[in-house]
Amino acid sequence: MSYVVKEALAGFRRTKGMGLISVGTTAVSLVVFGGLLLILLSLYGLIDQVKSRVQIEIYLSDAATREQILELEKRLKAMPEVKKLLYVDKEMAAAEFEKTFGEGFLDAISQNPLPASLKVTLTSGYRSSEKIAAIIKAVEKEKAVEEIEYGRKWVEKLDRLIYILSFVAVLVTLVIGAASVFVISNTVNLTILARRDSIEIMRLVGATDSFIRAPFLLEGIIGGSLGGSIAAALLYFVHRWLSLRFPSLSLVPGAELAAWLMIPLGMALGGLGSRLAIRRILRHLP
Amino acid sequence: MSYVVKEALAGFRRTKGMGLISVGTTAVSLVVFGGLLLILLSLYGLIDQVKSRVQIEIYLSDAATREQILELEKRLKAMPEVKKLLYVDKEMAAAEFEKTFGEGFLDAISQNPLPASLKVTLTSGYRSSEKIAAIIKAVEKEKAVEEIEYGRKWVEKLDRLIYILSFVAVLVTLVIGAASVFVISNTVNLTILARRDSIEIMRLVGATDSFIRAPFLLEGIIGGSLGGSIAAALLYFVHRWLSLRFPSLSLVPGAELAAWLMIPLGMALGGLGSRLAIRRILRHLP
Amino acid sequence: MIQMHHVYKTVGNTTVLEDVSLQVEKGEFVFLLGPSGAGKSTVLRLIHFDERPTQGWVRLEDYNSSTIKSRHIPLLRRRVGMIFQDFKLLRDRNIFDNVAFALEVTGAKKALMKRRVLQTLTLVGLGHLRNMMPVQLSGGEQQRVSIARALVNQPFALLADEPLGDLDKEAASDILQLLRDLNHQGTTVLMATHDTELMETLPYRCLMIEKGKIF
Amino acid sequence: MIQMHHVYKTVGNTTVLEDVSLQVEKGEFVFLLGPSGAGKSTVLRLIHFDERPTQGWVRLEDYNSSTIKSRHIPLLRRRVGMIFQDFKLLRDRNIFDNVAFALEVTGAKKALMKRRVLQTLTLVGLGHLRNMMPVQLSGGEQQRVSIARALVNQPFALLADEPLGDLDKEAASDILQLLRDLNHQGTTVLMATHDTELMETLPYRCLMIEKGKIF
Ligand SMILES: Nc1ncnc2c1ncn2[C@@H]1O[C@H](COP(=O)(O)OP(=O)(O)OP(=O)(O)O)[C@@H](O)[C@H]1O
Ligand SMILES: Nc1ncnc2c1ncn2[C@@H]1O[C@H](COP(=O)(O)OP(=O)(O)OP(=O)(O)O)[C@@H](O)[C@H]1O
Ligand SMILES: [Mg+2]
Ligand SMILES: [Mg+2]
Repeated sequence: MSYVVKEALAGFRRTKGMGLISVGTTAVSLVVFGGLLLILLSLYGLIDQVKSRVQIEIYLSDAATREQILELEKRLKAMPEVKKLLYVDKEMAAAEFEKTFGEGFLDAISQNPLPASLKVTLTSGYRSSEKIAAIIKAVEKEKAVEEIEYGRKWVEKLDRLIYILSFVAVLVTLVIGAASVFVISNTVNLTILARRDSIEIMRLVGATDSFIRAPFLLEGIIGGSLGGSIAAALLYFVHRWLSLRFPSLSLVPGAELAAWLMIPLGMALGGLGSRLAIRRILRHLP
Repeated sequence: MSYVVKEALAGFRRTKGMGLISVGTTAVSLVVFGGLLLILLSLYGLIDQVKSRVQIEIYLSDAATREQILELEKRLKAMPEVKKLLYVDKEMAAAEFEKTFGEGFLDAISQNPLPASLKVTLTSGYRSSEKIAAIIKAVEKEKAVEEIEYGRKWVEKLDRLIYILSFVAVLVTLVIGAASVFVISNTVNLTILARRDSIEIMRLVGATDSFIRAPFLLEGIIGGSLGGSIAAALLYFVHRWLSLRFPSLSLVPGAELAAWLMIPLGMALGGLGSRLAIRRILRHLP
Repeated sequence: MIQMHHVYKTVGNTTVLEDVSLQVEKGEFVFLLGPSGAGKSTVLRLIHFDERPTQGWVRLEDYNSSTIKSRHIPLLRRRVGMIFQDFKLLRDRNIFDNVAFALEVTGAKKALMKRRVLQTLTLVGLGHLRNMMPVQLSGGEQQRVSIARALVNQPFALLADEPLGDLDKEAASDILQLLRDLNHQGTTVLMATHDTELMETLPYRCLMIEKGKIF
Repeated sequence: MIQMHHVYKTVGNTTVLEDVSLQVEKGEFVFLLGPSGAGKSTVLRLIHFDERPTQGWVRLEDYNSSTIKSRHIPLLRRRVGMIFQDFKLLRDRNIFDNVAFALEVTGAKKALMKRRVLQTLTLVGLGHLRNMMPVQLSGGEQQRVSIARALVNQPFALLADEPLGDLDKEAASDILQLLRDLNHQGTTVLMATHDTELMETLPYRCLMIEKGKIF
């Protein structure tokens, strides 16, 4: 075992800079991949924040009784989709109207034409137009309900945007993820290929495949976790600095923790890359 | 010369797969970088489209004469910032109000309280909040003007978003660009390092540095342009397919042409990477 | 016991060995003689299982080329020392580590390993160069490192491919004496060489090979 | 004309050469004799400008180690053939291309190049192996490729480092005859070897080197 560790560490020294290149490439690839992940997380945070403003307004019939309204409120509150419920009576509606359109408007009319309403704020995760439609369907037949309104077009547009963004995000994540795996494993591959002669000689002197493989594997894992650590530290601190500089970006609390994912990722990629590279070489030896 | 070409092509065969790895890495890096460029272009297109809906509404005083209004229109039309001007008279305003708030509202009032207005659509490129402020300043003293409204908060928010996006875009472009350069030049470096022995022998047999360098340089350029071409083709067709699938993404006409930039880029990076790598090796030989 | 049974070896269109049969008994010292390009190295590589015969089979103790499993080859190589014509030193580690590697693969204890490596290096006259890298050594010194690595395991058989080629007269006779001593202690030695004088002065059996055929 | 003037060569703490002075006249054939590790290869490498002396200077025709510019070294090497002890073949190209490379660097015409390479390969007895890769050749064959490459340029001086080490008697005497013929035609030859017998049978001057000192 001590042999494996000794050899793995010596590997970095022996390849003169190749180990450094490998670590650097891993770090750079993971910075790109991890940075993308963080940007995507922020993007989702942004969308979620925008969506939290989605409200359903249920206008109540003037003829609705107090019991009917209470019954409606009870039903709504029982739904998991409903986060908050605000009752706006006729007077408050009039006051709001006047605030928007200037005073004197309603004075000219004998009777307040504005209905009372229930403003429903939705739980995050239930803000798609389908969920909204479901809620509406559930309550629209209630006696108390006169009319239901929500920014239908707006919500649908947002839904579509999220759909496109998700699609692009998945695509980009896949592409960048694949690119990182490709680049890291190739670099590791090249550094091991450069030692093909040594591997061949080891075999000729009686080393088993697993004996040859072990130090390379450990070297790959060490190099990968080193690269991953550099990437993680960089991402963490850049993210922190950016969130301080642009508070509007730090929408997902703890998003920067995702940065630390790069360490096990680098480790896995370094180890796996080494494993594949060494296996390919060993398979082609006599 | 024919020697250089022959050697450069033989290089790919001799390194058994290393050339392929190099081309692959170049292609992958440039797909990531080029893909990012295209996404950024689309994003700007999206923002521009959203901003095109920015309007200034100039409410006209009920006391304004026809001449004053025409004068105001003339002044506005003379401004380069103004793209379109729409006159909404009191009746149209009332009709619009009724469409939004239901009929019967205004019937109750003896006199139409809604003012006539001019809706100003802005030329693209003049949609920042400063430009809008300038326009407002220029006309707010006009007799005909009662009040001017625009989505101040909204436009400012959009401005801020664009600022952040530009910052992130420049940052990401720099990071990914640097990463691509790093990864490509390192891979080229590794494939050339693997032939260090050959280079040393060439020197010992009387080859000048430039004689040794030429085929490697050409090999790097060929490999780079091959990788660049793969990246360009991939980006071009994926972009085309995406624009057909999601028409809302194809906002900047001809954006896909940026894909072809990857070919000279790959060429330059491959050549430069080779040059640096070979120079480093030659410098360390006796 | 080493045995080759009607072995043919062809690579592409070239016939390297043609119907080679030979047998070396346990404890024997045998010369494999032949001009350049005769096929001596190929014979040794076949016995070391670095290559497999195209036809026929090779046997080394209980290991037979037609039945051996890949994972048993390392075990075989640990018990047979091979002195390579081109030395095959690991150039990324020093002389000590090069020789130690042959013991390391067997899982030897560290203390034992150190003692045995130094002992063997001294035996071939290179004790003072143990911390050098292979590129820093002269041709003859590299050859002796390769010899030391082959011996350090105390193999039951020794395959020596031109082991004295880069050595001066004196060093060569020292190494030859070393191999003869080992042979006296029971090690089988098969030594490929083109030095016909050597065989004339020594009382050992001689296998002649030319153009891939044994005479 | 080859000259070394009070040359010292130290690497790290090791003194490889100590106050070595020697002179080889134009058209001479000189043996450089010494045991393994004496410093023969180092002397040849210094004359080939592969290394620079720590003290003193080396002169080869008009090229002096203390004044030469780096960019003139390739020109020098094209006019001096070196047969390396470890062959130094380009293993990523075949035998023909290996030998041709020494002509290619001089910008020779393709037709001339082809003729001369085949001629030289035939001279060393390897014409039939021209399309092989170096790894496919036996030790002696590789050595002869290295010899062919050194000769193909028609150099005015030949530095031969143990050029007969991997060759059988017959091939060795053929190559030696070849070198003597070239010497008769005016080529200066400096040949490092540990084969003391060779020098005894030939009427050439002999430089003895041991432990880095000339005697
Ligand atoms: N892989 C191969 N492909 C083609 N030819 C080969 C291969 N291996 C060996 N040969 C040929 O087989 C012949 C015998 O090679 P071998 O190395 O066994 O000779 P040798 O007797 O050891 O010669 P030397 O004394 O020069 O080392 C040579 O002519 C060589 O070119
Ligand atoms: N770069 C170096 N660093 C340390 N020691 C060196 C270096 N180069 C040569 N030596 C030492 O100098 C001595 C002479 O080496 P050289 O290769 O010149 O010997 P040689 O006469 O050619 O021997 P051989 O006949 O074995 O080839 C050797 O002991 C070698 O270890
Ligand atoms: Mg041989
Ligand atoms: Mg030497």
